[in-house]
Amino acid sequence: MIFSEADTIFYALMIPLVGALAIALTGRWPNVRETVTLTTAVALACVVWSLVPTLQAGGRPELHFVEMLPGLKIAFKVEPIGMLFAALASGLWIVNSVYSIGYMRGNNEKNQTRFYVCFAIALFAAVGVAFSANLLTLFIFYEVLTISTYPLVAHKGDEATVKSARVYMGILLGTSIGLFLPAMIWTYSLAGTLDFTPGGILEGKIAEPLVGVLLLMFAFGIGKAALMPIHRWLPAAMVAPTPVSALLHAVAVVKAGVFTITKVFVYIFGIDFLFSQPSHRLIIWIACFTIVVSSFIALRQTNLKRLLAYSTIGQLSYVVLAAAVLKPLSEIGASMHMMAHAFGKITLFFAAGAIYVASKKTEITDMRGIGRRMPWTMAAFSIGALSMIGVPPTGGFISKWYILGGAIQDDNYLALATLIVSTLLNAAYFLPFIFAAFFYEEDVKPARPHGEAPWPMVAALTFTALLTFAFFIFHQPIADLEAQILVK
Amino acid sequence: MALLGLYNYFVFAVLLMIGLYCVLARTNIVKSLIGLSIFQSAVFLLYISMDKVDGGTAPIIQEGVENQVFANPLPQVLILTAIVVGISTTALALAVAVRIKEAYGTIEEDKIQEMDREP
Amino acid sequence: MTLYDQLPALVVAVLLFTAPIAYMLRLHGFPWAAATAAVVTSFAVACSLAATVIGGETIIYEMGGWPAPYGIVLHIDALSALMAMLITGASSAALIFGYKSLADEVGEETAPAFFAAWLLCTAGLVGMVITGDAFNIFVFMEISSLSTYVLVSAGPDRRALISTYRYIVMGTVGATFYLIGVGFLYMVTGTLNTADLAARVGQVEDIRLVLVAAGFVSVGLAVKAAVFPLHAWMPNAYTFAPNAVTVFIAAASTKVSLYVLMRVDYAIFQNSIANHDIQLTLFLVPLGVLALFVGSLLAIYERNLKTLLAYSSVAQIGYIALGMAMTSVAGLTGAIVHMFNHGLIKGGMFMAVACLALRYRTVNVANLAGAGKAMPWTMAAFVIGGLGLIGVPLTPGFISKWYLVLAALDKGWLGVFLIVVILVSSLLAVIYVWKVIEVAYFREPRANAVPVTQEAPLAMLIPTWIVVLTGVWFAVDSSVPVGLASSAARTLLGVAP
Amino acid sequence: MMTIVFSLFLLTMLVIVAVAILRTDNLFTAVMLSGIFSLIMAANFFVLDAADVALTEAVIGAGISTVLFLGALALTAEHDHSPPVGSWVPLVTSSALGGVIIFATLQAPRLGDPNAIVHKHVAPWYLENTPLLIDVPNVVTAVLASFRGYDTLGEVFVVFTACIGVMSLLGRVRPRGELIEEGEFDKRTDNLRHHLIPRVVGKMLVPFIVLFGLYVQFHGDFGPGGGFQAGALVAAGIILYSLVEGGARGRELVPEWFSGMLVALGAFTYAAVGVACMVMGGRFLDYSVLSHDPVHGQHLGILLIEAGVGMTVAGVMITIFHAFSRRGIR
Repeated sequence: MIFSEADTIFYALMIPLVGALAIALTGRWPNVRETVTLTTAVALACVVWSLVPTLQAGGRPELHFVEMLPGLKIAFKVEPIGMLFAALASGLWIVNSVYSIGYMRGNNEKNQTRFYVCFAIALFAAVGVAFSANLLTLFIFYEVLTISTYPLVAHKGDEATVKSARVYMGILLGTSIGLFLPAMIWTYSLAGTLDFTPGGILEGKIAEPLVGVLLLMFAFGIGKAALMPIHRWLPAAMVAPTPVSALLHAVAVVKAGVFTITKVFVYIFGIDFLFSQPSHRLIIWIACFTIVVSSFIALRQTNLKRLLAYSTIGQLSYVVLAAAVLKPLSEIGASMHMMAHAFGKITLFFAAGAIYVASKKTEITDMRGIGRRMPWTMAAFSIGALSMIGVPPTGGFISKWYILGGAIQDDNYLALATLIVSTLLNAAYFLPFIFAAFFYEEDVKPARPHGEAPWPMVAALTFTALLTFAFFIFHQPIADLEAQILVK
Repeated sequence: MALLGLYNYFVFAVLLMIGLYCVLARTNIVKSLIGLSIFQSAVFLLYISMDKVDGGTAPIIQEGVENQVFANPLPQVLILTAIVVGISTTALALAVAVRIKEAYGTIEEDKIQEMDREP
Repeated sequence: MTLYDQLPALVVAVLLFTAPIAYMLRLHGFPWAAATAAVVTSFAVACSLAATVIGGETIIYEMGGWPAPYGIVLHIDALSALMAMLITGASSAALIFGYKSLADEVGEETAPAFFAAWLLCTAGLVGMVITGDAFNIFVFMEISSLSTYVLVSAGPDRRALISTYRYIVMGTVGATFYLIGVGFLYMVTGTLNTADLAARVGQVEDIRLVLVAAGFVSVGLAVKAAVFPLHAWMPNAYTFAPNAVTVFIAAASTKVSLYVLMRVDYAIFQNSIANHDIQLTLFLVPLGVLALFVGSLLAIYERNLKTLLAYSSVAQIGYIALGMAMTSVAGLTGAIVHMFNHGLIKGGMFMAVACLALRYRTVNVANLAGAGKAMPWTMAAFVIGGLGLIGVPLTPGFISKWYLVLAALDKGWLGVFLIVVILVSSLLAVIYVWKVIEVAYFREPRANAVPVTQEAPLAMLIPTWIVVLTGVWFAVDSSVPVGLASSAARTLLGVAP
Repeated sequence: MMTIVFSLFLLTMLVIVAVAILRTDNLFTAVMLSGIFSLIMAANFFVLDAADVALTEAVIGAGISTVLFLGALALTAEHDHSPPVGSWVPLVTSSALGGVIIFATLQAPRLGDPNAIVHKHVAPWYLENTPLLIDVPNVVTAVLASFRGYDTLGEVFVVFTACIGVMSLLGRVRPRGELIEEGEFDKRTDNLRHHLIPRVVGKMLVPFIVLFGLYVQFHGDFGPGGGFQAGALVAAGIILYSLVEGGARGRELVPEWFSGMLVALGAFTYAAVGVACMVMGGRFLDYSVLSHDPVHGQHLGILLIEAGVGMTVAGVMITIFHAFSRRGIR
């Protein structure tokens, strides 16, 4: 290796920060700024991906930073789920940068420099969340992620966006300080440490009724996982420009929430300890409830981005459900679904953005026959939709397969029923739209006759569509990597 | 007879009540300041009534005079300081009162409140 | 007697020595220079004192060479060293920062008097913090209060006068209450030295006098510390004082009275009155909770930015009161650390407000629209301060919230209630901080507003950012404030360090 | 026994005067009554064997404070127009306060009870050690200047702050409207120029008052007196002269800048003595290092700081009086 693992983590964190600074400085020359963004994205991806071989070999690189509170350090330790999340986020950032250059130029949005700077800081926070070794470091980067995405959500700056950005900020900050912080401090006072240790740190330190309370505080405290009552911020965040929705609200921000929940279940509570506690069923009920209700709401949505938002809420709860089933297969399924959903949902959002840039249409009802005008975009959209439903050739099938396996291992009939019902509902709200787009006449004339969206956007969305297929074919090495979390 | 010995403290309490009432009830600034000075001088009475010893005199040690009982010097020192603190605060407050009269044209607090509320 | 042993006296002597000089020599710009030099030297001395006592020992310095109960003794332990550092640090930062904004607000004519008063205010506060004699605390409290009245009355607006008058009346009543309390304590124990008082109060048999003395001292100090119901004087005093003065008094002055309340309650009364901690909890918890909610709500509906921050200070003092009410080592540590952190956060925020006031000539939130673009650096400092109030990690507020919640956890149901209160009030803080951020960043400046295109002068921006970055530094590596605070908490509660 | 009767009478008089102050609407009478209040308080202190405090209260409470209030009254209003029926809140709070104190002091030691704790702990040490350590007859001055010298240092700086405050508030420049010229103000206030008797008697008295002030200054170690009382007496003399001869002549006698410098110099001397002790190897304000023999050092130290205190207090009172009297209104 050129430099030791600890340095890699340090560079992985420094690159986005230095990139953000460079972007801020080169604000006045758009072309230079764009190249800086791309180079940062590529550099980050290379550094992060270079860690994968050491992970597969079972290594756990560590980096210890300053001691913030007595006994609590800001420290980083890469483990399989973190590796997956970081690789996902950094990889897709490249694609997203290409896409957003096209989108921003196509829409000639104002103050783009602030957009790219906040994007880079958001990625810095996402990598920080992925690599954190204890709950305190994770909480710090979790908050940095919330605050750095606020300017992105409130990008347009008009009254409506500011109001929904206020909802976004209020819920996320409120739940994290209101529930996540006390839960973390309570865990610290119980366990004396907050480090992520395989097998959990709360073994035998907390009695039954309180386990449920702590579990719920974590589940609803981590607002980014968008479990049902705490989900309103996601549709509100749709006022943001599409690249933001695509990467952040499909990949980085929401995955950080679900990733944290998985880590809390696996490394704080510990799989066996939590499984022995009856109150973990609460989480399963909440997840199932969220999946079903969000799919119903998605059925009624006419705005394309809001439909995708509610579908994301449902898919996130898949991961939570998988994590909550606490069986080896479902744990792997949780990580796999994170990846599958990322590829699928980013394609869908890219397509929605392309349609908006090309035809300025946002409502599904007036998108009949758009397939003829934009074949590439709609093809990618259909592949993404199929991945959401879980049809074999796409990655979605693999992750649902693992989650179903886990559910059967635990013979948890509620989980099984929910998976089946929601697959049907997914099909119900995606397929009619795709069918109408390809086979119906165009009844609503677009603002001006248009073909495909600008080429960088089309290139990005076809690439991600291919990724869903690639995931279907090469899912085995990822599954083995994730299996490491099960061995004690 | 016993209660007579505590008469000083009762007067101290009454003076405090009068002083505080004058500060709180009266809206005229100068009147409140007079009340404030009464409030402060009541405390002097509390300290000095502590230093009296039966048959004692002022704590000045003359030669030749043997086994003379003296009053306790410590409260007197404290009250010397407190008196000068009292006069300093009153002087500063009066200077502020004069400036308020020039700025607002009145030294009645309620009128000043109304003048401030308009803009 | 090497210079090193003289340090405790030097920290006050330097300030008192320079005050008359600053008043006498009326050359242009000399008063400010003399004041800054004196305050910075005093800050250096305070830091070296903190270095010696961080381990937990205490320095006893006999004034005039007379032994403890008979002469006056300076008693410096971890808590007083931390407070001395905060006071002198805030004062030097505010002075260095305030050169331009004070030149703008305080004319050349009254400059010598103003800066002499500034020196005396710092000397008074530091004197209160390091002395070990109850009456001496009163004398230095009077010095600091009188000079604060002078500093506040120097404000350009005529309402500064009426708020100074109310501040004088409430301040004097508070100080006299404290004096009555000390009088009763003296009547019952015969001594004025705090350590001696602590030893002798336990053997007093007529307990009534001691209870009433504790009551008077606590109420008197609560008035000076602007604890909730007695805080009426504070918002106007902060709003209409000159901006640099607000920076200093917001960061330091109310905390000193809380320090004295803490030292009196824990050092003297804790082991002498029977169930003193229950009484303390009953006295402080309701006040703290009310301070948190009323302070935050008033801040939300406030239009003037400085009054908004003043009400937020009332709320933050509620946190400190809650910390003190928990009478446990973790609770006290949280309270002391929050005293230090709040000084840093509020100091930085008021500096940012002073920069805004210098350019916009007003601090009304409505016409600060578009400040985010016009003055990016100032607004960034303000936002970091705001996040500190909320308690977001990487800001000092997070560390104090961490300790307060940790302390509340082992207080059973009262603890759960306190946790809920602490966290709900941080959410209220989110609202009033975001109100300002939205106006500054997402609203276009009004047509008739004076167009501001220029950032604040560098001489003001650098100190602001130094204070903000020290805050972030102490948030990341909190070993110094937390070390001092926990060893202070242990000495106060008599637990072995 | 006699002290109890005297103090009973004086204390009741005190309460009656306080109630009278509270009830009167005319501010002028209120100020005069507060002067009488201080005088009775001084007499009370004298009955309670506190000679030094009686002298200070008489000079500062009755003398200076009344003059300041009158000066302020001349610049503000004559009458108190506060509404007669105030809300019940002040009544309740003050009676609650009074009740708490009476409840507490029922257990307090009786007046003059020799075995009260106050006379047992710290006080006897002062009475025994002053002849040995400082060898000054007046124990109060010894404690004030040396044992608790740090308190008195703080005290001098409180007075210094008051002077700074008044100067910064009522400084030379009046923001709105110019100062009416000296002569015109004096003519209008008709400064007793035509009242021959008070002018002649007043001018005769002034030198003796100032002389008595200086006597009190230097006699402070041996009998009741000291820096505070002396400074106030000298200031009272100068103020009497200004009242009799008119503000302009008073300012010629003791010009503004001189009294300002006096204040700063006095405070500076006190602090300088403290620092000198440190330089000469002792603790801050430890006078015994000032000369070869500790007792002489104490004498020298006390003399110096009493001079400093005297200068400051005199300077402050004169400056504040001039600040008020010079601030003529149209």
